[in-house]
Amino acid sequence: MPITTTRRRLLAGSAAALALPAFARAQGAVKPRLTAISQWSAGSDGAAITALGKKFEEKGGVWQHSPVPGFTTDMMNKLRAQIIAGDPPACSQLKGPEIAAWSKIAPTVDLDAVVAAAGYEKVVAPDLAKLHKPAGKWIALPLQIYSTNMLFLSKRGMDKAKADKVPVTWADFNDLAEKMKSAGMAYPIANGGTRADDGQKFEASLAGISPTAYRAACMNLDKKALEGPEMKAAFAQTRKISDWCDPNVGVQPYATNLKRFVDGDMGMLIMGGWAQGVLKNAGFKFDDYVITPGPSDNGKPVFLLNADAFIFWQRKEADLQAGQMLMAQLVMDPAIQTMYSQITGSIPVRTDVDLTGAGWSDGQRTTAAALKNAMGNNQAVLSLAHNMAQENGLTAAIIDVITEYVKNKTIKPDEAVSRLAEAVEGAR
Amino acid sequence: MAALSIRALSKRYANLEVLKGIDLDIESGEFTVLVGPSGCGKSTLLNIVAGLDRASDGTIEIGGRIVNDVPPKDRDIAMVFQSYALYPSMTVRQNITFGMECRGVAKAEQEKALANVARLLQIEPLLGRKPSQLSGGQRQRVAMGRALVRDPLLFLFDEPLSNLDAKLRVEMRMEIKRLHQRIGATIVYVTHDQIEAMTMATRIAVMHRGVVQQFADPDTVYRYPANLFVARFMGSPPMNTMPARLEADSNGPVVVIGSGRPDEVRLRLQGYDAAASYVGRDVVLGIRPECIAEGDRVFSGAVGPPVMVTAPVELVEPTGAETIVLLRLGGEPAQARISPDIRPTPGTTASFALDIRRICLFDPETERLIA
Amino acid sequence: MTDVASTATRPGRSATSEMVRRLPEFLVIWVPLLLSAAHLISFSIWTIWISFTPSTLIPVTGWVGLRNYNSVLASRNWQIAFDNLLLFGIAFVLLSLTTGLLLAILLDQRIRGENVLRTIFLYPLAVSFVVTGTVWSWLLNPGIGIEKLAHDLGWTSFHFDWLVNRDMAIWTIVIAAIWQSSGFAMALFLAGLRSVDSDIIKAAQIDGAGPVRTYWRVILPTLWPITVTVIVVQLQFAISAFDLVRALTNGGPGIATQLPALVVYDLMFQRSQLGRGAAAAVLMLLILLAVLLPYAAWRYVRQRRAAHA
Amino acid sequence: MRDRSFTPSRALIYLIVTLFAAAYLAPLVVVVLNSLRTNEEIAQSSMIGWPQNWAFGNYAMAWSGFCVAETCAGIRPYMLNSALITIPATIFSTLLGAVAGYAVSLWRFRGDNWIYGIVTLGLFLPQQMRLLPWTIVLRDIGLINTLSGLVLIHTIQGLSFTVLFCRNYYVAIPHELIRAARIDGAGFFRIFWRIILPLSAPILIVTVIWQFTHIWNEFLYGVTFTTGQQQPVTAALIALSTPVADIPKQGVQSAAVIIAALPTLLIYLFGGRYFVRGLTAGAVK
Repeated sequence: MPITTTRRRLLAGSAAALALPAFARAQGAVKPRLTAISQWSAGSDGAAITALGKKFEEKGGVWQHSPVPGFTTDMMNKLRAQIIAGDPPACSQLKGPEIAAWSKIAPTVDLDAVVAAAGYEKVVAPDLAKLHKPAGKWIALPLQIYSTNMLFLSKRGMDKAKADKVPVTWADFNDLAEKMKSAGMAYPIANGGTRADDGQKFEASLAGISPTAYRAACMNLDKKALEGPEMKAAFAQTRKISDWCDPNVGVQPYATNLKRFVDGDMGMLIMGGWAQGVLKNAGFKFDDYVITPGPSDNGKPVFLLNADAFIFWQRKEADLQAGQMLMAQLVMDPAIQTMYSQITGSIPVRTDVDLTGAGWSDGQRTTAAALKNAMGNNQAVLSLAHNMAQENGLTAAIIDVITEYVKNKTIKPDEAVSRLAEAVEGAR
Repeated sequence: MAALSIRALSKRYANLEVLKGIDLDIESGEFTVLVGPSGCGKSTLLNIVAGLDRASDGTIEIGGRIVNDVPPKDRDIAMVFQSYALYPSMTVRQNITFGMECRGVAKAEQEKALANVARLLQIEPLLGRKPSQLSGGQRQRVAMGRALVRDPLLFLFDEPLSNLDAKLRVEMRMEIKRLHQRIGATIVYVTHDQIEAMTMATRIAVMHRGVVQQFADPDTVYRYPANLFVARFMGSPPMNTMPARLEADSNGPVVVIGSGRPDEVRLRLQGYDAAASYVGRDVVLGIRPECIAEGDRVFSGAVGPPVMVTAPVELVEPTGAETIVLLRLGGEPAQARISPDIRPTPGTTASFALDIRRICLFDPETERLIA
Repeated sequence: MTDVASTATRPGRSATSEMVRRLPEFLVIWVPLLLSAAHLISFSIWTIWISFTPSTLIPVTGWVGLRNYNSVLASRNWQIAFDNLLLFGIAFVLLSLTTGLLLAILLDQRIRGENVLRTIFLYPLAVSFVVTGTVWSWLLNPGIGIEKLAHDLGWTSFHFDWLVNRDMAIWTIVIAAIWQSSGFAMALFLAGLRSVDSDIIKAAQIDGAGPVRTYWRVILPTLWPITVTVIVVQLQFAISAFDLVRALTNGGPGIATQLPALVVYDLMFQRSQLGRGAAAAVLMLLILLAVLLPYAAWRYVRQRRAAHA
Repeated sequence: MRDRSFTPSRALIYLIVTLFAAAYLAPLVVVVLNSLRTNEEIAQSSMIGWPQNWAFGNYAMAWSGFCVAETCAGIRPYMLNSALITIPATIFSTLLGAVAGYAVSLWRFRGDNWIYGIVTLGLFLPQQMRLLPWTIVLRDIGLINTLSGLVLIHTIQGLSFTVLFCRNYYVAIPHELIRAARIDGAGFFRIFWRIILPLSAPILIVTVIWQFTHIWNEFLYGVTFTTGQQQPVTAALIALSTPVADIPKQGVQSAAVIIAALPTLLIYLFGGRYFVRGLTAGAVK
């Protein structure tokens, strides 16, 4: 059966390739149409993609979005089914190294021309850009950026603990947490207990301790780095964080704790910028909390990069091709990125967007500044917990170890380090 | 012309042979009863005749036509089942007309046939009811009605009375027999009840282990059972059978029960010429209970004084209409059927009259009737 | 019973037209049955084949021998899943069996409102596993569920945190699964109890047996065939439990409540390791066979015995 | 043992039964109560509580208000999709299963035991394992992203259950009934239609209930093999229940759960009595 898949794919691919020169003409001749698959169905994600669709329609396009509610896996099942059926969507949500992996199973659109026309390459972080042009050509476009290790501080929580200094290093962080605890907060940290959340606790710890070690261990899977002393320290820090979390949260997401966080029953939250969108939707105000880059022991911000992106699949229909070009232009458009990020709480991919306007929050400005700063210091790294650093199989194997460690306090950091190395070996 | 001819019919399931070369010829208008203990193959035979089961070998002719490959509906037969097999979801009327509906008989004709049958069986008031609202006897009638309405060449009955209580069974037995006399249909009737066989049949086929043991009219089957199996199966109580020895003196053959014992019984036989070759050998003696009676009984048509024996009485069973006595003849147990008002005392001896004209002798090896 | 098919296939002039006439019934019988059987066989063979290939995102050809099996068997996820399956399978089957039986016996006491009660015990069957998992995750979560309620009502020493306790979390799945499916066992047992010959109950009473002894010695032994059916149905539920676990604990806390079906799905679709996922699926099939073959043998022996009797 | 007089032991029986009933009802009660509480109220206290302000708006929101991406039509359109998948698939799998079960039980034919055994094994084949093969099959017959494709899947997979239960039910029907009908001249279909089907109500109720609830509640195939506006109601429920970027909306979610479960709950409410009866007839053989 795979053999026929391949043949069909090749046929479809060559047909699309032949059609390429007709692009410009086609765009003018037909009404652009876009079929898209994403898992963004609810909350600010749903609202943002809906707004994007509206813009697409304003430009005269036909917007055909299929949200796949549920887990990312369900979205990928859908995508896989469409690809196997020889009917991939014109464009679909996909991120990180998965872009490279998936681009091997079906032909993608070469976006180099349109990216060059928009001058996009110059305004995108190089590490990020690399993920979207796995074979040297742009086939996918990042849309928005989050840092997964932003530190949210509850204003009321800070008041309760009589603290006014924003923690910079892990030592500061640990002191503040203890202070909050002695001020009567049973659980000073408002993180949840999902797999990704546990992964974030660890990656924030390691990257904060040493971005170099993080890069070597989590991004390059360097065997020595994986067994290095920073790993052990990171696990120890992770244990501290999880000890300050409410054990009753189980596998619930952090959002369950947001009200306690705002009320000052919990003081801190290590989370991506998307929590701003959630807080906003829940009716909380921006001045209920402060956002700052996550703890970094060298004092300079570390940015754990998480970017959502669209990958473009080759289609031979002229209207879909026109739609893809329109979509690509929209995704790279600063105005669109502004609109999108203002809904979701992310920051734009483009580093040249001005965030001083009224639509932006302090948190977003802080995040954008942190990104710039981190890029300058080579401290912008790719998030492991959110599938930016490794392919899903490896990520899942690593997160298995981390989440088990977080939930099982009898596992010693030493043991966790060796288990992690084993898991990486086993999954490779 | 034979209504039904069965030739060399056999049926095997995997490694089990249930019918072994059956040959039967049934004349038009006959009421044939296939009787035998359960597992003898009689129901299988009936199903093969009906076309509900296939023969492994042999042929079946109905009305002169070989029907081996003819589906049941085209064999011109009707069948009444043990459980009646009334369609539970249909009314009596629909049950009876279903076959005509399947054959596409016109509505008016269906009504006419239904009316006839309903009148014949007196089930007019039941036509609108469902089978579950009928009593056992009523269901039985409806099942017969369903068969009758087809007016077939051959009726097949598969133990149709065995689900009825004793009283109803006797009534229905008579009714079926009356029906047969009235419409003169050809009937093949399967039962394990030898009384039904005796009372209804014009000919009985006694079956055992997939073989027809005897095929004859009821009197012949009763008086001259072809072998020990038939002798013991037919009749209630069955024929007394006991080991004996055939001897001869100058006056002819003498059969001795309990030879050599002080109470041995010696019976002189008359007209048993066929038994001559068995003189000096062991035989099995068969005598019907009604041929052993109280001492002063005179058997009808008997000439001369009756043969008398004195025998110990072990058990007495009065049934009202007669008294069954368990006694010992030359040490062998035997049942006697005596007048109801005579009650010998168990543990004593009494004298009995024997009707030695109706004694049967069987070969102990082949179990076949000698004379 | 009659061998109809062979009647029709006997050679001869009329046999052909007979075949044509009976074509519709052959189509209606065979097409669905063959489609169903063919999809099961071909899907199984396909999965077995994939388990020997290096497939990742999509199926590809190639041969890697037992590599996928070795890696699945060596993974902690599978080991934990297998241990959990043993515990969950045994605990769930036994408890749902006893719960179902207890409910059936109680309902069998000619109590008032039996219809209402029976519906109450049956309705969880109507609810999807996803909903069951979500709702029980609310109730069992100590922060927002029963424990919170008890604390709010002033019973502050009340402690029920199984859902977030990695040693006990598997039992929350047992609880939710029993809630969902013990009605099925109850229904079967109840009907079984009702079909017990009332004469033998009278006989037991005349023999002087009390209610407990009557149930234990006389009635329950007649339910044995039903019990086996319930066990098999519940076991297959336990082995293929997926939606419920995914919604209730999603395999957590940590990976404490992994189950084979979860591992299969995770490998195949989440981790894009189709070959390993297929290997795990084949291992799951083997576990199923280990349960089903003895059952099939038992049925076979029983039928043979019944045929001879 | 089965008397109706009121004794201490009977009081105990009532007590135990009541406790069990309460435990079984508790989740439903909690969901119903939550469907009448506002999201904020739930977030502030716990999942279990009496509504302070009756939030009937949750139902309007769930039925036709909340958004799945661009589509803000509540679960209403998805209910229709589920019905369009569930009803035909239930009818087809039940009817075909009844015919096949009737054929297997009452008209023995060569290989029947084998094929019956294989088909019933399908009950045990894990769902996840069949996802990719079905993708390939649907692609090859051109039914991917159509409701017909899902109807086909559920019909074929459903046969495992319907054939098993119908067959077990039909083996108890006296063979003489079939023989009588054959002598009457009825063929395969006429016997099925006129004699077997009218007797099948108990088992058909079981298979209809079973198939309906299973197909209605199915999620994995539903989201994988449909697109956008065709998705079944389970997809809309999931959209509400796993918010990646939203606070939990347990009030609306509870209302949606109630609405989505209503068809299956009603089926059990009205068919439950027959379900028990037919289940026994079909299962214990």
